[in-house]
Amino acid sequence: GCGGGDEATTSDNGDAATSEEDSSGGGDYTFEVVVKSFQSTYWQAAIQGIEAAKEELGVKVNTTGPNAESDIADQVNMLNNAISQNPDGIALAANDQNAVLDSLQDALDADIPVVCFDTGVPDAPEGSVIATIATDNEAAGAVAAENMYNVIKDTIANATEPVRIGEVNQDATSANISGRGMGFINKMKELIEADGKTVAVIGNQFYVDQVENNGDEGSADVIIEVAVPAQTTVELSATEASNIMNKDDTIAIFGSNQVTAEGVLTANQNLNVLAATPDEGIVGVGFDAGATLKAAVADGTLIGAVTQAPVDQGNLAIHALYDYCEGKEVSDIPTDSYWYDASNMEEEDIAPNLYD
Amino acid sequence: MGGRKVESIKQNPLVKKVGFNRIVLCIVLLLMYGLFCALTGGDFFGMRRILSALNYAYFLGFLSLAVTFVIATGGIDFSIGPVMFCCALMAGFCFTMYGMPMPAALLISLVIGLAFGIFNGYLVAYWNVPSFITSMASMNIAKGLASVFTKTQSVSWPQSSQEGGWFRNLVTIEDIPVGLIILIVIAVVCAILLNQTKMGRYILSLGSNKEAVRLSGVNVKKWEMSAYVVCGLLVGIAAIFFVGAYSTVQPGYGDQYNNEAIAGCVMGGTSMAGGLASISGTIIGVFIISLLQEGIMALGLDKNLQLIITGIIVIVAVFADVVARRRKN
Amino acid sequence: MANKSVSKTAGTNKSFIDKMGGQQFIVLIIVIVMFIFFSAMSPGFRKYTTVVSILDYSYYIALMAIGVTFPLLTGGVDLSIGTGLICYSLIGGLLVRQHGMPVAVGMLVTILIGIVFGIINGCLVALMDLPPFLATLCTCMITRGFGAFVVGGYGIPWPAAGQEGGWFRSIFKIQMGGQNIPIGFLWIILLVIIMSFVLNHTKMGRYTRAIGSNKEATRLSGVNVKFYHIMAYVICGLFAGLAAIAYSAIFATVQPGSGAGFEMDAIGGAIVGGVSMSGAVGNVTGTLIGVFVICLLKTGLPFIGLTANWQQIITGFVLIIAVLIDIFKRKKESGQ
Amino acid sequence: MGEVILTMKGIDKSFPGVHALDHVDLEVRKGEVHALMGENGAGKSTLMKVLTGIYKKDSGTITYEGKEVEFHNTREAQDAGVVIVHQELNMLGHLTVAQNIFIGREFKKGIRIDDKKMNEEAKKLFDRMHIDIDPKETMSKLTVGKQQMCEIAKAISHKAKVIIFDEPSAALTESEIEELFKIIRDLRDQGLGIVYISHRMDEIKVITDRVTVMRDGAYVGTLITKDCTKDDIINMMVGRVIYEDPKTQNMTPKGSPVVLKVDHLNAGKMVQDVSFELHKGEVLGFSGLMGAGRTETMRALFGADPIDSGDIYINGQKVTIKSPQDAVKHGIGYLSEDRKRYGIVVQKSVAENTTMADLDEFSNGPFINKKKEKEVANKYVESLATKTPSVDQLVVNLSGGNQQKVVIAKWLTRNCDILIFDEPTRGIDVGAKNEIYKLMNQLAAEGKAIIMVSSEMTEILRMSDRIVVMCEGKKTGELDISEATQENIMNMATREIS
Ligand SMILES: Nc1ncnc2c1ncn2[C@@H]1O[C@H](COP(=O)(O)OP(=O)(O)OP(=O)(O)O)[C@@H](O)[C@H]1O
Ligand SMILES: Nc1ncnc2c1ncn2[C@@H]1O[C@H](COP(=O)(O)OP(=O)(O)OP(=O)(O)O)[C@@H](O)[C@H]1O
Ligand SMILES: [Mg+2]
Ligand SMILES: [Mg+2]
Repeated sequence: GCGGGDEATTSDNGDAATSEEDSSGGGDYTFEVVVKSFQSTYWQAAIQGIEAAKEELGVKVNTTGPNAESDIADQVNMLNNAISQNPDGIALAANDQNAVLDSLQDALDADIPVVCFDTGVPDAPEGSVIATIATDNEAAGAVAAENMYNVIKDTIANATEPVRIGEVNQDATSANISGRGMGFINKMKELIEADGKTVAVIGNQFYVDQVENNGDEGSADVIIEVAVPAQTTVELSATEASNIMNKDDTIAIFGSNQVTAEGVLTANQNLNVLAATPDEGIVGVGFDAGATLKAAVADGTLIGAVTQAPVDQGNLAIHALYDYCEGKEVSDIPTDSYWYDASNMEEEDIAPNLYD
Repeated sequence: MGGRKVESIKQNPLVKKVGFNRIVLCIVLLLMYGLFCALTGGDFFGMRRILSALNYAYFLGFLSLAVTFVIATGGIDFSIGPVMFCCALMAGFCFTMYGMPMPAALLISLVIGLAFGIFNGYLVAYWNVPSFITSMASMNIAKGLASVFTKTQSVSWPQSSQEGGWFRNLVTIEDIPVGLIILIVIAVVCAILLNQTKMGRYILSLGSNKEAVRLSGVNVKKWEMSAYVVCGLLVGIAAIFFVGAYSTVQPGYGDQYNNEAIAGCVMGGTSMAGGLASISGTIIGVFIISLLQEGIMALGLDKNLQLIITGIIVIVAVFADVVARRRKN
Repeated sequence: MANKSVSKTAGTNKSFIDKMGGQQFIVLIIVIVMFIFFSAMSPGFRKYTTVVSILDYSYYIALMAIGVTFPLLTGGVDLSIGTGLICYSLIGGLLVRQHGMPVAVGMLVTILIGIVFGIINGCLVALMDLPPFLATLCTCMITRGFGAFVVGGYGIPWPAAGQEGGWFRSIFKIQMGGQNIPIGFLWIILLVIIMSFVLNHTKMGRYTRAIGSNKEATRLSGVNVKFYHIMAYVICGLFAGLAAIAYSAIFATVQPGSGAGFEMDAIGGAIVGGVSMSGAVGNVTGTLIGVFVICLLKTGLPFIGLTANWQQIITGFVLIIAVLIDIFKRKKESGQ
Repeated sequence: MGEVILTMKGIDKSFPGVHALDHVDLEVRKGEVHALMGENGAGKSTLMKVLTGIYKKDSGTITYEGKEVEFHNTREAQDAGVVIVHQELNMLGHLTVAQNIFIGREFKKGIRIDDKKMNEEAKKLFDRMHIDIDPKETMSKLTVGKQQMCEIAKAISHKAKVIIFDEPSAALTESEIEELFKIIRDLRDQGLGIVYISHRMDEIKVITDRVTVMRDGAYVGTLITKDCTKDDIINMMVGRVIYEDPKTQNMTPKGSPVVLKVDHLNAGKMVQDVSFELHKGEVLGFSGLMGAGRTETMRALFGADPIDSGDIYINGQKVTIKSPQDAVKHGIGYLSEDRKRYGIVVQKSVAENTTMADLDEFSNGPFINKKKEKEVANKYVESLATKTPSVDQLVVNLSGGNQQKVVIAKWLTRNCDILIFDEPTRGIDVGAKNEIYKLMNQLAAEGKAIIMVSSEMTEILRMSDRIVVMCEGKKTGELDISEATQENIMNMATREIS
């Protein structure tokens, strides 16, 4: 092993070349990691996991990522660059499932195993992706819906006028976000309809189109309004959240990732409508963690949020690559997502995934 | 009249023809390549890296050429990046969702680019809207239009193996950089357009003094607009090469390429004040930027460094030009 | 761009004060009409909280716009304010978050870095004679890269309200009797008054305009043109620093890599408010009114039930229309 | 004349390709008006720019008040008492008159600029100069002449010991020139040294005490004005005598057809009901004071400004002219009075400017035939004696007069039948003037019809076959050259004012 590799992220290429030769002897591997970006602290947590695995296994890891999750072309370049370093394996969190296909083919041709984490690449060339380590986003969205429904159930049941539930999604392009968004919508719809009310989903066309048996906006008891900002920026997410939270009939809102959940909180700074129950105001649910979100959950501004396991994901990705290099069998690992609120934030299996 | 002593400036004919500034840029380009080769221990050497750098150079090259025409008129266009994305998104959506044949999709990309060019050009030339405002407006319109059209979905153009994937042959066939040939050919056409034709002469002249050209009986509005139209068409082409290299475009973005495109153009000696433009300079400038981007990545350095270094190089390049001109006067 | 403005000799037979006041007036009416329209269209829009929201989101744009008015008046421009804002805020926030400095120090550093980049821009333009468009385009790239580079690419959350150091968020908004009072707006008004004074009654302002009107003539009059030219960018940098603080105070997290495009909102606001891109013409009051057009479009359109994408399209057209009204008005005037 | 206050000795200055100053000497005494004469491009402006620190000299010495000095910028020169009124107007169009005059040395009240006091001081200054300008007026709203007076007022308001006037009269009316001369005499009597640059021979005799002549960047000699004749000076300037007398009779061939008829033309408030006819082979002079609306009439006729009403006939055919394009199509060429703004494309070469109006003629399809372009440009450089290293030289690097020649070449290339020359010799030296006069006569003889707008009476009298006089946007008279005198023209030009 290369010992306490504090400087793993900047390991230089001369070393990489030598370690490559060594690698036939086993043990001393070099892996390239390409993340979506470093923008949200989520990735900081993932990298923590990677660092931990690196120390544990004594391998070398280079981590790169574009400036923003929207810089698809940059990420493709980085991935291609990673391939041309000829590492022993690549861990990839793809910003776009299609843009990386050609590169994955190249990796396959160069016999470089790829592990996808955080996000899968469903159409990847046969054999290029050896394992996918990702949250089941549909399920995670559903978790958020269930927990929210518990709180707003009575209000919906008793309502005489239609009520509104908001959802702010960062985009309509990434599989993660849309999976989560649809998971939430479908679960919420299912729960409400099970209680004999009707639901209409309105807002962003992409999400609305995917809803089966969508109700009519005019007659529905519950309206689920989906907003997508024009760009993935903090201020535009906040504007969209503000708009929904400003409506009188809104009883709950869900921000489906860190940026949009923070958008909900930003809007609330001004509106002051978030509350623990629909009677007092609007019930807010977030996703992911980060200092701002954690504080909001801890003080009850948000009734809770869903967190994924970025630390585990990073860790497992490196482990999977290592195992594969060691000739072991590897397979897909769905990682857990957890509901957390003020009461369980300190618990052992939750706390490590609540990064700042 | 008295016989004034008129000394002509002594200059090497080659230097005079190509331009000092461009020769320096070429040397910078080569030095950079050498430097990257050395720093990466030879890993940088070889076709693969060059091809990868070229991928970035194609679309950026067309964008830079496009904006060169507008800058030559003394205008500016901040909508090129978003319009490029708009072309790629709408044309791609026609292909993937509406099942249009690939040639039709490619054509649509050009047509959309052209439409934005006409829109910008008409407002600037005929209605005297400042080009900054027009481009700001069409930037918003391009983003919005593409998002509405695609329902905020990203669009992926077909892979080489898929149906319609043949269009990627425009970019590379095996390891032959077809795109480079196309880029060079179009650059030559642009250079001829700018330096050898009436259109180019009028574009450059009105960039320098529009009123004087108008009073010479020239239809300045038409020619000013034509610069934007050429720009739009080239942006449509850029869109094809973008998806040819990177497959996927996402609605709501594209502005990140504006600065690099303008930087490439200005680095090569095109003056922001209008009236002075160099196509060869633009192409070299674009190569420098894309080589830098590839090199920085190969060194495992932060992508952010590329932005910083590009910015500094442009400042140095333009400053050198300013100093050279100052010395002359 | 600057050289387009030289030698505007006789022949323009209308007073520029008329023109400027005229455009301000038109734009003010546009703001009011838009406000009435949105209010009529959407009940949500009529609420007090909506007004506060719009104000909240307008602070950073307004501050940038006030600052960028100065380079615009010299006939230049500053394209680096948007990415600069994020860069300054990231670095200031980093000191607070990672190095445990007090928030006040973080804010001070934020402003100082803004000023430093203002000086850099000013030197590039005034001392090195680079075209302002280009020089600030480069610093735009540089600040974007630099901010992300310093913080290592991670987003930086400034302390939230209620947390230690969260007091700074109440610079812009205080709560009283359950209602939010947008005191940030008072700061903006105060700054507009101060900068109006600076622009119209001090050497600084006089020379800023003079440089935009005819730089060479100003130089030949023995004015230290370089100094005042630099100062215009320094003021712009200072205001970008203030905008960075407003941004950090309003929004939860500052994301590296963002910020590109903010400058368009600010410059667009200034131009809609009557500031001329070729220099010398315009005023900060106009700028402020123009900013509200932009902000109403940005925050108002969602309220009438348009999705974000239609907003962008409409924003584009409204921008053109606002400028066209002015152009046609001027044409009519000069036709007489 | 008092003691020597300023001596420039052996001043040398080169620009790339041009040796602009070749060991030039100049000596100015207290209480004298010293004329600096020379053809266009002789280096007069350059010499003065070297003196005031705008250009850095290559060699030579400047002695001022007994000490050797070198000013690094105008500020230093101003502070030392050397002030210049530039040839090109240097004004800030967006600021007020008072703000312009005191730019760089504002009165202050705390950190506030004391605009009130500045307005008062400016008013006092104008009163002293006997001119009526409102200090609060925006500069760009003044006429060119008044702007020039403001420039002069600004120079005077410095506590100057040496004032340089670089062609101050080029933009002034006769009465304004009178005022200017009064002011200059006043300053001279106060013991200031004054350098006066002008191309107008008459003025030199009237106002100056000594004359220094330059030729081709070199010092030729210094004369006492009252001891020499006009011809002596011209001789020194160009090395030979050229002087022609006014025209006495209409040279247009009898019965030559009307090529242009303008009927009740109205355009804005500066062109009111203007009608005139222009014959083939005729030079039609347009006289009047500055601001009489002559330029506006020509711009409207040329389609540069919109026409409100009125008809234009060319060769008897009624035509619509909506843009300069239409005008050029109908064979009209327009040489504008402000060449920097409307005439030349400064960033382009001499050749490119020459063919600007007639590029179709030099193109095969969309492509430009550069060889042919250069040939023609060279032809005109020769025939107009344009001073330029080559036709590839950028026009921005030529002196004022030579720029004018390039613009003339542009219209000659186009081969228009009707040529409008608006102030064709503004700022052009005698030698070059003569060339242009010869050219105009030659063109008229070839059957071209020429309109010449000019503010110089001598020029009008010398060149025109007929004269149209305008005042305040209206045509106030039309004269045949045989009946024209300075007096009756001035009468018509001021008819409405007095
Ligand atoms: N900045 C410059 N760069 C290159 N050449 C210049 C520059 N300024 C002046 N020259 C050249 O120097 C010579 C002297 O020019 P200058 O302007 O001093 O002439 P002048 O005597 O004032 O003429 P005019 O009567 O036309 O104003 C000319 O040939 C001119 O082309
Ligand atoms: N009353 C006025 N108000 C505003 N501007 C005026 C007025 N009179 C004249 N001007 C401006 O002053 C300039 C000189 O006027 P104009 O060109 O019409 O006069 P001209 O007879 O052609 O004289 P010249 O050609 O000698 O300047 C023009 O640009 C005109 O717009
Ligand atoms: Mg001169
Ligand atoms: Mg005139």
